[in-house]
Amino acid sequence: MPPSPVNPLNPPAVLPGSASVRLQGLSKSFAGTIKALDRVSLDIGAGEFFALLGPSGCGKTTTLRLVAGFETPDEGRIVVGGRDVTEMPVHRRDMGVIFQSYALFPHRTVAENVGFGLRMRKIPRQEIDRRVSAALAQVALTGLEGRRPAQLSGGQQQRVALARAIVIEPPVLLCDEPLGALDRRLRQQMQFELKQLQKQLGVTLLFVTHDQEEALALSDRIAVMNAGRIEQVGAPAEIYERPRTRFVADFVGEINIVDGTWSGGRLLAADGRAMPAPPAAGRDGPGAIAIRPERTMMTAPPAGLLSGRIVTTNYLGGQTLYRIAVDSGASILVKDGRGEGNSVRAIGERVGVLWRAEDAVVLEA
Amino acid sequence: MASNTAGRVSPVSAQTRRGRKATAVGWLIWPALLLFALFFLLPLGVLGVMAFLSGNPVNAPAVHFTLRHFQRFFADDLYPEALWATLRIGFLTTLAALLLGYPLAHLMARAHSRIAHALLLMAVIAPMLTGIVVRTFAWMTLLQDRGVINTTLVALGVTERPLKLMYNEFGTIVALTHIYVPFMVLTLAGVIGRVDERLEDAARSLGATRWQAFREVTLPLSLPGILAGSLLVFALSISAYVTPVLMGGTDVLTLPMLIYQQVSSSFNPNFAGALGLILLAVSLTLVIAYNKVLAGLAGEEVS
Amino acid sequence: MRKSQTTRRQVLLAAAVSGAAVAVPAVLRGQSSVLKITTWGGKWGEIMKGKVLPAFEQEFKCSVEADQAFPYLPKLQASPKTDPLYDVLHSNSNEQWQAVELGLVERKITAKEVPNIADVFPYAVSDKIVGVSIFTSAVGLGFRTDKGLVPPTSWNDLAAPTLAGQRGGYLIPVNSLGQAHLMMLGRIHGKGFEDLDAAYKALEALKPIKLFDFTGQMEKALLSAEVTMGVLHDSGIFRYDGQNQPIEFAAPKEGVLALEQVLNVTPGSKVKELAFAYIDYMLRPQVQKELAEGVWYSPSNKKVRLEPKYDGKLFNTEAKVAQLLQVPWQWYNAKKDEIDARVQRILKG
Amino acid sequence: MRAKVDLGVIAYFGLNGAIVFFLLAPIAIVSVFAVNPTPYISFPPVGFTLAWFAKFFANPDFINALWLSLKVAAAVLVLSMLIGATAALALVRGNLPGARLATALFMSPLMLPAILTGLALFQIYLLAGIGRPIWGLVMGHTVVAVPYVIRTTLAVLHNFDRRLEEAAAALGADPARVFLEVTLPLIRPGVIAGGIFAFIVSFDQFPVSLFLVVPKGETLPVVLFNYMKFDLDGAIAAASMVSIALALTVVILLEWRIGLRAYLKL
Repeated sequence: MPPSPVNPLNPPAVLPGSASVRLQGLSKSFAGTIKALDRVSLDIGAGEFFALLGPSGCGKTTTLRLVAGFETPDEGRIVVGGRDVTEMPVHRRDMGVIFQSYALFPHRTVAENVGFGLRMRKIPRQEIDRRVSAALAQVALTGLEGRRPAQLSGGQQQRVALARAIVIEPPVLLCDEPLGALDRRLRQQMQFELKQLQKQLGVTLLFVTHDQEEALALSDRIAVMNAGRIEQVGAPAEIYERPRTRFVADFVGEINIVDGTWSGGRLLAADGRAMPAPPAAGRDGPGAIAIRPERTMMTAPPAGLLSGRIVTTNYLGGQTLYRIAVDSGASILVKDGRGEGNSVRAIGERVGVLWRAEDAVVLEA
Repeated sequence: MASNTAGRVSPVSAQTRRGRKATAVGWLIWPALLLFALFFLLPLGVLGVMAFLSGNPVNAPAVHFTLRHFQRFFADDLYPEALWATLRIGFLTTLAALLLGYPLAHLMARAHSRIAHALLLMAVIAPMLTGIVVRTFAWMTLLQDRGVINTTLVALGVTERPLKLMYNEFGTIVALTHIYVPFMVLTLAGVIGRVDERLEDAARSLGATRWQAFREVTLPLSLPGILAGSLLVFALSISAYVTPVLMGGTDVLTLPMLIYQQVSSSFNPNFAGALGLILLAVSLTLVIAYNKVLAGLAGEEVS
Repeated sequence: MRKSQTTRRQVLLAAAVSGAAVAVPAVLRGQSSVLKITTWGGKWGEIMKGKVLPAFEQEFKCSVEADQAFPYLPKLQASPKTDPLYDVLHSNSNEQWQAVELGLVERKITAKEVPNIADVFPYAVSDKIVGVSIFTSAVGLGFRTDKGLVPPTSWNDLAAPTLAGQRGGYLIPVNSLGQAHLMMLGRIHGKGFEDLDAAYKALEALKPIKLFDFTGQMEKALLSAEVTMGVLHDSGIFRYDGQNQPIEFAAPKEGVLALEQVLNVTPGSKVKELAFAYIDYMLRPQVQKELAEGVWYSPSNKKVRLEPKYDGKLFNTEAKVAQLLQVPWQWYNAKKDEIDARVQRILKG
Repeated sequence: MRAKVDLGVIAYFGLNGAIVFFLLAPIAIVSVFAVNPTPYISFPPVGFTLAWFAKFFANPDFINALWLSLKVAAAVLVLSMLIGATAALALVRGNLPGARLATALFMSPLMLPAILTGLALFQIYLLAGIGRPIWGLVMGHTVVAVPYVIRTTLAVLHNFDRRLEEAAAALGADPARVFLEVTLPLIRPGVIAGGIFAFIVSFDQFPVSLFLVVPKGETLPVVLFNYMKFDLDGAIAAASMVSIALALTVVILLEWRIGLRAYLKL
């Protein structure tokens, strides 16, 4: 990428470098046995904030490393901004990468770390100084130019890593759990800053995380991965509200899953009673629906569809999360108290549980 | 997962390690291989050939193949006993160097002041610079019958006759230990320095005494250093010549001493070569076995 | 950043400098003929390098390459006979015998090649000797005069029980004084130099004994009173003449052993003429006197006239040299392996 | 502020003090020997003299040998750092079949009595007809010095965070730049530490040199050893003190410029 005279503080509406990322049928095995990635395809739009979400070992980091060029796929292509980069060596890909542990060069100062990529691009010394100062100002680290990474706090290191990645004005920014090491407060602040910076720069951002809250809060779209495959791709609300598979439902947020048998478009529980669910014509055999705790309601015992005893209560501030052991032996979560002012129920109290059919999501078998 | 942030060894290296396909970096092995082929394996080969010949083919015309040097080794108890003494002295020296070297390495690794560290470093390195021969003489000065220690003890009336501090295995091991402790310390300090101090704090917070915390946390984590350091000291002490010959008196006879005698005054490089090969084979076997056992204990691969 | 560049430059500079240093000496080889010899260090080496060798180089228009780093014979042994590492080997008698047996040096040198041989005492070219002995010392007993010892008169005095742990000897496998002393024990306690059983028994009786691998160390051990009596050659005591050291040399009544300094030529030498000329030069009375008075060695040339101080002590008359005992090295060397093993077993434990 | 005496701490520092004493006592003895007028080891000292130092510096054999030793050790330092560091890199990064075997091979010169290494090299040089060039001596030293560099570099490489290299590559550094800008500076403390070992091993090398030195081209330990056979006097101790001072200067310079601490604390 040729050096562009863009001032990161005042970016134009559309950055010339912002690029789409297309993954086509990527597969990767290590040592011939473990299939880390199994025919993964994704389309990430230019300027999109995209999260790869999944548990450890699901292949999300491998995907990121393939895009960055640290690994070569066994099969499939990687196209960035319309150019096939599958065979391109790392150092020519122009990707900004932020590592989980930041990977700051311990033997270099903050300024040297940030200026490293510019130096590799043979940019004149003065230009480097100017852009490094600008980038450090952008991440609020002005004044720390001469420090070594070991002399910085975790949050500061994170910002240096960020500045180092964006100063080269990459079309795509890759982040591997960049906020994983920070404490909760700092993390929320950095989430906010990262999101703001991404919008400001208009850069395409591919983001790996195992933290579903973080993914939901930041991303334009999320791909949930499991065992080397993509389970579902969608906007955060879609992923949360309409999980397609049991895995996605389970992984993203707290949810109640009710197993049963489909029969004539209705889901029948073990005792034969029909559970409230959207009509699912054409389904037969074992199946399941999922209902978010905040979509369930408590009633007096006989009125509910299921009944049981409250086992634990978690006061969340404004809301209370109840765990109810229902008589069939399962347990169900109910989030209650949306501004209705009813007092917190006591442990041991018998209650009934209800939900509306349209709030239940039918899971794929 | 979130706790993995300080991970120093990237998962990548672990993965690529398994696939046995040499990378471009592998070519960098060649300078070393060339050096060792020409200046170690070739000479070793010469020794190997000599060990099976009746004389030096360079100037003795009628040399022939023979096993007599090896037969000679086993025919007289003196030689196996010398081998055993060599290994015993090597083992005791290693043990002593470890016992003395560990505390010092620990102090060095944990010293926060730059000055203290530099001073300790100098104290450790200075003995290595004295020169092996002069250092051994210094020990003779200390330990001999009319040496510093015995003169002082006799003058103080602690003992009437000088203690037998040298001309035996004890004196040999003391002097060898002194010579090789620095190697142990410098190897260990690097490893101990890399053990996170907070781990000991964690152990102490769980009710461990300072000593227990050390024993349960730092000691096991520094096992790779102990392994590396003791291998180094063992290797060096079993091939030592000057110190045993000067300190050991009539009591000590080691293989390197015999080898030196064979070369320099019996003019039998063939038998010397055989003795060298036997020593190398035995020590390599021991070292590999030790490596396996301790690597198993440490639960990791140590090279 | 800047710092790392500087150090890299320094490393490269160091590499260049050391590379140049490595290359230089090989270039500076002279054109004239080179005589390669071995010689002793210490005071002897000082006189050799300071006076004797420069004069020789000047007179014979050559350069002398003198190796002072032990051990000589193994080095000679490793070099091809047709292109030996040395032209003249200087060593003690036992090594010369080994060298002859290995075919590394000539058996005999005569007055035909080295005219000055006509003037040497018979012992210097006797059949106990190969090559020619240019000097000898007498091996006897050195002792301290300040420890209330009765001056020893016999080799047996070394075995006195009061000397336990304070007597000194040599590492027999590596030191020819030790070897000669062992043979002496056989002669005193048994049928002769070759009576090993008697020698072993007598050696056993000397335990505990402190052993050294070189005479220099025995001298220092005597000086520091680490030993109070030990086997030593006379020059090892005499060289401290005038320094007021409480040490003395005793020639035992059974006889003193000859410690010959032997010169010999290698058969493959390319400059044999020069090699013989060097030996002849070393036998010249002036050279002999210079070295004899420098290190208290007894010259083998009968014509040497020493200062009175040396005259009284060194073995430089027919009558005196008659007392020197020469041991059968050829016989000893044949049995060396067996003796070494046995001796080491006796002294150990 | 509690004035409680911690016995453990006292024992810890006491023990370490004793160990340092053990390490330094012989050096103290050597320094006493170097200024004690008696021409042999004696205790207690009877006076003070600088005559032995004068004797050392007045003797061209000593001075030449000292220079030669320094030059050889410097060459060995550079060579063994180059060869050792590349070998260690190849062993860890090269994915070589038989890397373990090679590692064992690279350690074995330490286990063979060095006099045999010297003798065999001497034999080969003579057979090859190259005589005893000074580079032959340097190579002989290098073979016994390289194991130290390999060992210390391996230790650093095993703890190396490879993401640093990936980060550099992602920032546009080609493999050569990655090596020069990141890998090399980060393994440098290990290489330097090994280099210091190599320097010392060469500077103090006796048995390998024994056969490889030539007349008028002898290294200091060989000269001292042969000197000692005839004159075991204070000049030996003076030589030793001078070498300590010189070598310690080298070590301190390296520590100051590069920081051995970095290796030990890595």
